[in-house]
Amino acid sequence: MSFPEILVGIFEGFRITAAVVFYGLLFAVPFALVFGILQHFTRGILRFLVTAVIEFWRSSPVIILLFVFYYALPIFGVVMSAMTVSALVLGLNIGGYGSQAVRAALQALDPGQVEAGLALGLRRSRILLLIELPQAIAMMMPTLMNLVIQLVKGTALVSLVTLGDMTFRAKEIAQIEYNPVGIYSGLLLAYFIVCYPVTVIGRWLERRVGVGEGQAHGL
Amino acid sequence: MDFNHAFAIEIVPTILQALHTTLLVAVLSSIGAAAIGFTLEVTRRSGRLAGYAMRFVIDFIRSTPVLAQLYFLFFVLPFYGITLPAMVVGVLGLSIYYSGYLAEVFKAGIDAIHRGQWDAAKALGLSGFDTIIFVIAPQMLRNIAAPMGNYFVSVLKATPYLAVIAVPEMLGSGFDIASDTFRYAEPLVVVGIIFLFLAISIAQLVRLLETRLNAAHNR
Amino acid sequence: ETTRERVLSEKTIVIGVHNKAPWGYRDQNGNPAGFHPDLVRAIFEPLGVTKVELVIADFGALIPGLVASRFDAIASGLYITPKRCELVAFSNPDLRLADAALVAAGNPKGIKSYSDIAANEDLKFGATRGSVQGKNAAAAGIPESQMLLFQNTESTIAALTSGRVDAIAFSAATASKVVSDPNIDGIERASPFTGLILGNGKEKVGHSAVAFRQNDEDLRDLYNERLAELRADGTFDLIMEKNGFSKMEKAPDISFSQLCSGEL
Amino acid sequence: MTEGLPPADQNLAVEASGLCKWFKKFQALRDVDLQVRRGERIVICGPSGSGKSTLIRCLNGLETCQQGQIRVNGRALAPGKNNLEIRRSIGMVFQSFNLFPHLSVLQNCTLAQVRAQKRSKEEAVEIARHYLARVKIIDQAGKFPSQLSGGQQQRAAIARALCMKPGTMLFDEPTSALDPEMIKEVLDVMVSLAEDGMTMICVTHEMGFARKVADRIIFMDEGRIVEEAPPEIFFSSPQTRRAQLFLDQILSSDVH
Amino acid sequence: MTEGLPPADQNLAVEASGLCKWFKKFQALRDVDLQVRRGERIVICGPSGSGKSTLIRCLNGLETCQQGQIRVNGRALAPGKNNLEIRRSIGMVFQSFNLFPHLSVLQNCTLAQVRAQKRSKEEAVEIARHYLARVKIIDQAGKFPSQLSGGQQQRAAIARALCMKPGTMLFDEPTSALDPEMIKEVLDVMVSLAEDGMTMICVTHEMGFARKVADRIIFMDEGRIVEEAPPEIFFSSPQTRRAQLFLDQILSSDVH
Ligand SMILES: Nc1ncnc2c1ncn2[C@@H]1O[C@H](COP(=O)(O)OP(=O)(O)OP(=O)(O)O)[C@@H](O)[C@H]1O
Ligand SMILES: Nc1ncnc2c1ncn2[C@@H]1O[C@H](COP(=O)(O)OP(=O)(O)OP(=O)(O)O)[C@@H](O)[C@H]1O
Ligand SMILES: [Mg+2]
Ligand SMILES: [Mg+2]
Repeated sequence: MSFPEILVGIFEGFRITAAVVFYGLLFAVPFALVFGILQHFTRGILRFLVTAVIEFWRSSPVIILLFVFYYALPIFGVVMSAMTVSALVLGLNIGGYGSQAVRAALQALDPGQVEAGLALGLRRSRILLLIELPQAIAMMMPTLMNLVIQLVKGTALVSLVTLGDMTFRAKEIAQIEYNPVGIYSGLLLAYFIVCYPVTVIGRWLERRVGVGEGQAHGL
Repeated sequence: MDFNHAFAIEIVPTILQALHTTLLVAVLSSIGAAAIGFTLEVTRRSGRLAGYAMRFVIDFIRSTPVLAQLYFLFFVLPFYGITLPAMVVGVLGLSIYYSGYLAEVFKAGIDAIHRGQWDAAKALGLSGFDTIIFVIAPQMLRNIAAPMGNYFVSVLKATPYLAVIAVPEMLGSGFDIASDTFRYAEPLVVVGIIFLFLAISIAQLVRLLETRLNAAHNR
Repeated sequence: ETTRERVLSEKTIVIGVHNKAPWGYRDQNGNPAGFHPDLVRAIFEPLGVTKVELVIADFGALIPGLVASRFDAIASGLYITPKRCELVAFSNPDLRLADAALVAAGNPKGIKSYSDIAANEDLKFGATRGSVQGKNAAAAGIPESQMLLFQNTESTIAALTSGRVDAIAFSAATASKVVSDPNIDGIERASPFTGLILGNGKEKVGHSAVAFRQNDEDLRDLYNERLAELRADGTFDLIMEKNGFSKMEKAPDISFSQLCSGEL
Repeated sequence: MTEGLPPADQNLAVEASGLCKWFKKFQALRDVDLQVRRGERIVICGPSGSGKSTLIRCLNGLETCQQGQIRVNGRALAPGKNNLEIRRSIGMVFQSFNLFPHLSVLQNCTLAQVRAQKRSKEEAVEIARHYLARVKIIDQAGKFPSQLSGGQQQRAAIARALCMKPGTMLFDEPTSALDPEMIKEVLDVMVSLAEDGMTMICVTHEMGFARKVADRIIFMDEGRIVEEAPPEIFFSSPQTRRAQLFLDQILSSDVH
Repeated sequence: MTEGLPPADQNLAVEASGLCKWFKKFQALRDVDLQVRRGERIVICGPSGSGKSTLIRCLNGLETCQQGQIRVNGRALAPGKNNLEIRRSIGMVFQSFNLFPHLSVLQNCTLAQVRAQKRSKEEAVEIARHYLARVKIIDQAGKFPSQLSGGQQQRAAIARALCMKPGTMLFDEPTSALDPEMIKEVLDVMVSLAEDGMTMICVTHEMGFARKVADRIIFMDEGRIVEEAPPEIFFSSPQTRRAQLFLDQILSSDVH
């Protein structure tokens, strides 16, 4: 197999990679928003619980979670498909990171914004929805792009739970073709091709956020 | 194949034997990543051409999975005559991978420093090197303690990947037990809990450091 | 409904493989291939089970995957060992294989046994994590400092071709398949090669079999009945031949229980 | 919650009595009493940290006092609650403008009208345009805050507050973040509001403005109201030594 | 690189000729000429955006001009280079102080002495203590900038610049970020520096200060030097309409 053939072969796994990313985002985005906001607003024991959930998903190695969810949970009667397990574990892991971006963005907002809203007689929930979130989301878009890339790269682990993603394809080709130079270079290139555009978009957003705010906010 | 608590406790000492490798790799890689990342970012700022080149290097590193990078370093480089021991490849691989992220963290940290600090240093006749070492870096450290700590946790969590290049770290020793005894749930859960414990300890340390830094120079 | 009833009524059996020729893998057209998948097909087809589905997992994930009901049987060259017997229900053995070592072409380090490697601390040895060869090598005295364990067969081979290790060990079947692969240059089978010598002075050999879940013994018994028929009518020999095994490697007619108890 | 206050007086816009406020252990307000008649214009001044901002932030409930009562248009402020009604009847202009950066100037002015006062979109736009014209930045209505100069931003913030048609306006050093030339733009708008009879409570060090429009000047120090007098008297013969010192310092740096 | 400039004159501290400076397409300086004698005290004023900061930042090379030459103490400034020597001979004080927040006041004053001028640690500390005493904050030497008031911070920044023993001091609106009460502290220090005969170029709107110490007032508008006169003449009879207008606005907001 020539190098381009290897690359095409690896890209046969793209559909699975893309599906895991897509379903993963369905878990990640709501989790990040809900838990980021909860962590920002709660105090005391409630905040501790919220933080514990976030830390669990953020701090456990994904590779172990995948294994446990796929191979160990069925013993306790919880059976999920490989795709569900992958999307859930990768999605919530990234969502855990995302929640921190949401919280940081909310905290970084000038408190004067909330005060101005209060002084205008807006309800707290309205202020969150109309004033804080729009600004926070604009501010954290670059971070979110990074998380999307993390998610794409995280899918390299799903071959562990039998899904035929790009890394899996690379291993499969390695099975037919003992050509480590071609295959591992191809693997590197394949992910670069998928992720680099997202990186570029992220950079662009970063610059735009910087300009729109008149100054750079360090998250 | 129920979860056997007695067995889980019995294997803890064996797994802890691999702890020192895991910690050694994590610490060395964190230091390496910070050093390479800082160099990348400072070089990026040093000129227009260097800027574009470093930007691309950083984006390339960030756009490919750590697994693919490790495979590449471990299996491909020897074909070009570079055969490094597994442990060195592991530390180098994680250092390079996370340097791409830390470079971004340093960028944000440096950008957040008021432009006047550069001006003041220049106006006092400090050289570029002195400015970075004595004026910018110490302030940057304070800005980035939190995100940098998060990446150190990530480095720790990434050490299980080194199993693929035969570094005897904790997850690998967990799998060894699993393949000896054919009990998977216990070693993986034990390894997972140790990781969770380590990750949370590091996060807590970082938080402590952060509050100390903030208390020292509260503006 | 037991697994046996389900397999027969749905006419489908799901097998787990670790994607390794000649044991169990997916061929270039995406169909199940390899010695054990062929055997499973030959055994179940006359019973009306027309469909053999493949799930590919890492070797180390095969047993957990079976226990977690991710598939109905492991058909991927698993050896019968007493410890594994505690977790899964093996069929009667089908093949009997010794360990084989692969080395760089010309065997520059002159490796002829596990003990040769153990005796020279400059030599590095590689095996697949969880494989019997890795354990045999350790039992034969190769210390941890000389042993590298890799995630899968390809990595292990890549470690040899890239010069990271001086020798690797597989079952004889895998080794001959690897050596005959036109894509791999520069390595050869160390010959002769002595594996782990047991207390009784004999070389340790492995017996491969198909594995079922422990409470699926009815399915296993059905399989064993059919296996005996195939051994008798010559179909078994054809499947061996098709997958590149020699007659020497046919297991003697013994029962799984003898191997599980460690008698042999 | 209204013990300490006399019965509600229709002529009073804002009443405060016995306000005490602590931040942790630090006491920022000490027993402050204040009565502001409808249409009255009050200027509050005093050294940095004397509690001026804290006082006016308490008046519309942005800070809660641990002791004392506040009544706005006869309604008592409930501590810790979301006093929406009262907040809507008091406009506030901040030192740092606090415009919403993701909304255009017009949207800044209509947001609370539509979402808090349930006006129709059309009505809100009409009112917003009216007040933007009033502060002379109607031509900037479509721009985003970041595209405006400081003076224009502050005028937009004033228009935004006016759109709620508040009975009373609070200003917290509205010109101190501005360049010298822009200060005048904003002061002009404030003078014209004062001339229209708006109730105003204004923290400022612009003594020219104070002299021109204030009915009463309140001088604070260390959380207390130390002196309270009409401007003629305050500037010419401050009663306390602290106010005297303050005036000396604030006026000495400029020479005319 | 010195075409356009007359031969070096030992009596001139700073000479600039034909300076033009663009930010992208926007021209911030238009053909600016300036000669400052040793010991002369210059005040630069003018409306916001007129290029005052840009001009003085050019003088010590913080900005590079696309056209024109600058000579400091007879040495030409090389554009784009790190003119360390020249920078060390000019002290600069910024509007926002720009003290290094992670260093104590004393460390702020010694860092550049040790690293840039290679003085010994002991000598640097001695010099630093001398100048800190000079600006009357020797008792704050061990504190961090965040623990000081604005006026103290600015005085520390002045001491830091003085420690380099510069021939010339540049000030960019040194008091405009300060509270009214603190302005005086800083102006007092500057007046005493002026009395000692230090060459000073100062952007400021403190007209009292200008009147008191300036030998010459330079009025800028739209990147040009529009008017240049001794203070008596500038304040009583500005020659251009633009300067007249500016003076009106800047003086009208305060009343005495
Ligand atoms: N959120 C807070 N937490 C702790 N202390 C506070 C807080 N807000 C204000 N203070 C303290 O309360 C005191 C009064 O503050 P306030 O802002 O009311 O002063 P001010 O008169 O407005 O001063 P300035 O002229 O500087 O604005 C100050 O000493 C200040 O440090
Ligand atoms: N780094 C920059 N990039 C683009 N434009 C700039 C930059 N610095 C200054 N300018 C522009 O150059 C012009 C002159 O700026 P400068 O800061 O010199 O004005 P100034 O007279 O000091 O005003 P102020 O009184 O507000 O400080 C302004 O229009 C400003 O917008
Ligand atoms: Mg205030
Ligand atoms: Mg300026």
